[in-house]
Amino acid sequence: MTFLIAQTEEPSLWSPEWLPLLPKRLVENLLEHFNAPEWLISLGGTGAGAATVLAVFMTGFALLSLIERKTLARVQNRIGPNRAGWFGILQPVADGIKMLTKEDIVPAKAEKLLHLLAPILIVVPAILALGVLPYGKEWIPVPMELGLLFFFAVGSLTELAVFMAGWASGSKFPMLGAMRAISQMVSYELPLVLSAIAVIMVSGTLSLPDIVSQQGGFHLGFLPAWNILTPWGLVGGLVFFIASIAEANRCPFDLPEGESEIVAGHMTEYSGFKYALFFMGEYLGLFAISGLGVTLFLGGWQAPLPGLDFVPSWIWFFGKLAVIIFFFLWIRATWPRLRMDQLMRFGWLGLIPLSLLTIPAAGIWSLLQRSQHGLLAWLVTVPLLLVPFVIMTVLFNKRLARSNRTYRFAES
Amino acid sequence: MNPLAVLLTLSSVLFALGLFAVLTRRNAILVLVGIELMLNAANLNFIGFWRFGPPDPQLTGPMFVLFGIAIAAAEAAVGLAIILMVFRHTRSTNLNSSDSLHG
Amino acid sequence: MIALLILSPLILLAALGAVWKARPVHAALLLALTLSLGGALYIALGAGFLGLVQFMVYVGAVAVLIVFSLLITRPRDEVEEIARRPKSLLPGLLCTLPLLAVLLYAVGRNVPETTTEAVELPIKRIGELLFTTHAPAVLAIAILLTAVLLGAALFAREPSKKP
Amino acid sequence: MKSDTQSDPRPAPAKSGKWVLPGLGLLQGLAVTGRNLIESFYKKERMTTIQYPEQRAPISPNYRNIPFLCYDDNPEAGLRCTACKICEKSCPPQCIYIVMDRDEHGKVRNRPKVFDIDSSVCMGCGLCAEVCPFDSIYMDGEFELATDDRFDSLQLHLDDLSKSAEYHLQLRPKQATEVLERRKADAEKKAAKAAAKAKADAEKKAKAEAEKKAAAEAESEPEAATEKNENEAPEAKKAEAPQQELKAEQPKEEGGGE
Repeated sequence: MTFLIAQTEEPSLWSPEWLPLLPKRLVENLLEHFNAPEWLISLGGTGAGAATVLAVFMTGFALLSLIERKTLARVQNRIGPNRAGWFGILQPVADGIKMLTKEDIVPAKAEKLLHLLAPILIVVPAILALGVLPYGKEWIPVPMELGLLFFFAVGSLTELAVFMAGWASGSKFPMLGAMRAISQMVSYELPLVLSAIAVIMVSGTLSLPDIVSQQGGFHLGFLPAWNILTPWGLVGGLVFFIASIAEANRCPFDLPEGESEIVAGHMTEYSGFKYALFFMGEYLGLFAISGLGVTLFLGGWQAPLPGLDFVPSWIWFFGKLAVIIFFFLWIRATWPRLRMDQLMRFGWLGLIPLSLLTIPAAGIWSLLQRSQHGLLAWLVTVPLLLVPFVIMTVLFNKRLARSNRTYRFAES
Repeated sequence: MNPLAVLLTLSSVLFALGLFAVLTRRNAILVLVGIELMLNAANLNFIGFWRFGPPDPQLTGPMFVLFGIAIAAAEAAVGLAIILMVFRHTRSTNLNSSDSLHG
Repeated sequence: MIALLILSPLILLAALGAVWKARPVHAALLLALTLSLGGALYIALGAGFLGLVQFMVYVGAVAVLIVFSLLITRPRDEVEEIARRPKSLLPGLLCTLPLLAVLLYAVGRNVPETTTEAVELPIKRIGELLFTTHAPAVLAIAILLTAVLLGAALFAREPSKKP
Repeated sequence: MKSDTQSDPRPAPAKSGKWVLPGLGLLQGLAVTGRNLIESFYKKERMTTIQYPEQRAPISPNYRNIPFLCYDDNPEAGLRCTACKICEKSCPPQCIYIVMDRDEHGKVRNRPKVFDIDSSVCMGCGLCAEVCPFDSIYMDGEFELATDDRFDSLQLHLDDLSKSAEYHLQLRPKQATEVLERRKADAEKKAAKAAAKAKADAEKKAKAEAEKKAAAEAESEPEAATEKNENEAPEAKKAEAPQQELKAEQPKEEGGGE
């Protein structure tokens, strides 16, 4: 039983900061206890680490599906699911069982293999991306030097998976949904990557833990040094946040599976567990992309105020994650869906110029900051970002608001 | 088994397959698939020589692969745009059908 | 070394499928598989950065682009593709086999002895190289890519219906 | 097809020169839903959902679904329905089936022996309630009519249909009170009429006996005897009259009751 007793030199096994790593260290101690070979210990350790991340985000997925329905309900002044279990807490379990017991129909004209492969290929990248994010000072499941590049490389796999889902189902609606989804995801990946490039340029590294550690420290005593609190960071953060809504196919941009238009988009021909996989993929993708947003712009596990070191760092990460996901839900409860052309125009003419703008602004900002001209940095970057924004919105307003719609009335 | 030899045979077979695709495929887009295969085989060679060759501070191999990937992407984009225009004109991507210079 | 031995047959199989498969969309997807396995091979060979870039650029963008254009031009070509392939088999083989023979002979004859210790691609070094020695090349690539972006958009645009 | 593309008939949007921050409308929308979200936690009047099986919303008085038969005091005797079959004839989908009740030797007893309504056919139009002359059939407010089989339990029989007048009063207070008052008024009028009729019979009978007596006196019977039985006779007659009346009614009731 020695492996249960905390060793002296390492931090205690049960200290809150190291809590999420508990299963990993327990397994490693256990294997050491039975003096297993070195590679087996490391394998067991990473396995347990991966298991904790998966467990955390699976429960997160179940909870989020319930919380989403409850918040949407509360916004419409109704109560939301409260029948299954105490205050509806067993609703995800009920949904899970329903999804598992539903019959799994594969259409006759479908390509069997691709039809099965598509949902798997949607969930796998989301889970891979979750492994790279730094959740706490010590809790980094896979500390990679190329974390951010890995995130985007894996993230771009979902487009192919969506295509496979749409094309393999054989019928027209999924095909239309898939084409819409791909064109939306491709055109919104650009602002996503560009605003991330601004962060990379300022922090100089691709590895996410270093980006977060560079956002430590406090200006003027109470202002945390997060990227969102710099002018380019604010614009980049907003662009990143909007683009991540589009990447996750969430509400204002949920054209691909717009229920009212094309039944369920690329997910129409799926039922039973494969349909649940799609949802799991969507929610895990939501966790991953907002986790990345928190890491890049909201200072990952950095505490917001100076005196809060006793609080374990991963609580800050999940707190910020909860705030961002609440915004996702809030926006879903309020804003109507965009038309395809509005979506494209907003993406290409709105977000991409803005994110292109943040890169020079970030460059100038970091140069001036490094040469200790803090004030000058603010004076230069703010107008550099604001003036084009104003020009663009005035131009937009003039062209968009004024255009009268022409109606063609049916022959009487 | 010398790893570099394995790698080089792999890339040359890949290159041959790419060439075969370019020559036998009728659909213009699948000819592009063959071209991508050939480019990928070339990149593989560069990486192989950088990895198993003498250490090179100038990293010429990886540099070339980086530029190669960018060029391949640009080429694929322009190629597909042209194919789409030809398709809109002759209503089919069959290469044989677009053999006349006029019209 | 083991990774190389595992991955290369897979890559060959996927490439063969991409070349030989009758249905165009299957061929395109198998191309995506070949490219992603190629990316995995790069990572196995130590060039992690290039593997991920290849994965992102090829599988994320180029394969989707090819598949997309296949969708747009799909309706009549699917059947024709299967019908007309055997006729053009012989000339194709006639051209590629001698090339393959020459390449394999060259590879077989004199492969320099190789260093076997693991080499890791230093990313900071790539950054420096890109913007010092290769700066003009990077600018050229930038201009080229913007030109391609505009050109492709212009080409693919529906010709506006002139009154 | 000449498509006459008229321009938008509605007035063109006002040319507001003022520069408006593009995202302002979106933020106002968020503010509204945010307020809803927060207030729904502490403002009671916002949360109007009723947890159905536990709490039940009161149904409106003129909601109608499947008819029911009203009885006054006990389901057997007090059933108001006299099996006159007017509702059966007037029912548009013909979903009412009535069999008149006959006692052992075939005499009609105006009570229904069988009164079936096919609840799957009944469309709840309320015509039967309108045409019923005996205030017996009214529209019920019962809506939980789900059954586990498709045929038998959808046929509602006499005992399923008959419900007490109090239920009717509780279901539709206004209509029920009117009906009860009207019935009470009819009952009194009938009773008064019956009483008057009875009195008239009594007088007629008294007159007849008086003439008989007069004839008897004419045949010299002793005065005293006749006077005595005369004042007995009136009481007896009076006593007899109500009994006769009762007897007269009973047969009628027994006739109806069996």
